[in-house]
Amino acid sequence: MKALYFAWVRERIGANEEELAPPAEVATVGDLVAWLATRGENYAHAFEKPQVIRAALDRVHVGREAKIAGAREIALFPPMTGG
Amino acid sequence: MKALYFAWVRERIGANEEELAPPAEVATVGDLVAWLATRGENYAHAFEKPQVIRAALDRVHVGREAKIAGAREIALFPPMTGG
Amino acid sequence: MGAARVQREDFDAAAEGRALTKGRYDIGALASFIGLCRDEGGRLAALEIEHYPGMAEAEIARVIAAAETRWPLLGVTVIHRHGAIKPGEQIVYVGVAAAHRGEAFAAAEMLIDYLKTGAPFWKRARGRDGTVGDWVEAQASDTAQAARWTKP
Amino acid sequence: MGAARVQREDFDAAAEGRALTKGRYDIGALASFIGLCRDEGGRLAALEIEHYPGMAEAEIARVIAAAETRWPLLGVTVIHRHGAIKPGEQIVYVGVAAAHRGEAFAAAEMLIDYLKTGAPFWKRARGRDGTVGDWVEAQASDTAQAARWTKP
Repeated sequence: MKALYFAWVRERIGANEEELAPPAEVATVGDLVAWLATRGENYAHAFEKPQVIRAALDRVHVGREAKIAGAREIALFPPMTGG
Repeated sequence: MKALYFAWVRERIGANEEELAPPAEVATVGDLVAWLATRGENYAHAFEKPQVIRAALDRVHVGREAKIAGAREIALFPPMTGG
Repeated sequence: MGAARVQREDFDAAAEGRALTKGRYDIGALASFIGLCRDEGGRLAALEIEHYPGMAEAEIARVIAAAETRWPLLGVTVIHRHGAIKPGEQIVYVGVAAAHRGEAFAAAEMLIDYLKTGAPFWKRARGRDGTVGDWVEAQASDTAQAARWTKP
Repeated sequence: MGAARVQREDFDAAAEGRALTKGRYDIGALASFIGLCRDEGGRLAALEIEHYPGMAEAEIARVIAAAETRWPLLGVTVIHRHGAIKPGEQIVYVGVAAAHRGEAFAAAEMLIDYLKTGAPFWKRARGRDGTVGDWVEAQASDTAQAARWTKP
């Protein structure tokens, strides 16, 4: 699945996007964030406060309990500040 | 004092404005409306429902208890429908 | 500070909005309202709007001042036309500039609610069939809307 | 029915408003909102606005559809810019046309409240002193405003 990062999540990770192949036990958005946080200092920094991270699956806002199976694109980002 | 009439009050009376010299016992806006209603069929028609008539003294909205003494201009009109 | 205008001619809402914000760097929000003449399903040929010259401007200026006291506004323009207005034409403009959107919207709504019920204007419909209709009656809903702002 | 646009270029709010009402005789109210970039007392050189291409447009279109379900609207246009925006420049436009003012104002406020909290945009300040500031933090007050509309 393709992962997209925005704003300070993107900056801390140091990448706009990447292909992810999480292990089978990573079932939900919350699982994925926890798994990503183990992948290095930059990820640990990006996801040090997982409760503030927002997510979209295939461009639709979802909660941390959402199942990621079947999604082609997941985006992780801070709370939005448009308008 | 100068009286101004607007909208259907103006039409029913058949005049935009006129000079009034009410008797001394006409003290309030309510008194003036009641007095005007006695001045002919056209006035009686204009003021047949005195409770809907709105008034301004010297271009400031007032209630029916307002004293008219000292006012140079009184306007009588239906509820406003601007905007 | 705000501008109150009563006029027969049409107005350029875009130019009014630009005038409120031009050269300013402290304005974060411009809320605008344009009231337009509807044709009432094709029955209406024109609205005729009568006003009380002098008092109309003064009353609008008074309620602008009340809005400026109530909210921290950075610019207000209100324009109300009178005379014959055809369907599709503009009747009224309210523009409010502020640092933040909350006060801009609140003041714009308060101003238009007030124009409906407290400013000395009266509307009458002229029908397409040539008839001069009755004077528009005040709507209880408009009076209730204006009452939200208590005494403006 | 409504139009959702996300673009780097500036927009012409006047032309957008005219496009919403042109040739229509059933519109009685056009409520508009323009969000502008403030200079924060001279400290700000520009806002940098990042967005999620594709999702930003889709989310705005979704909330326009929600507004159209909730109120009887006759036209909606929402434009949100991205990229670098200087003080005094326009960031966002919301225009809502309806028969009556109540629904035009309510929908315009709902749309801008939602853009602040639910559309995938992120702002960062670039200072006049050359520093790149922190990302703007979400305001609890904005989240509370958006919650007024429950799930849009």
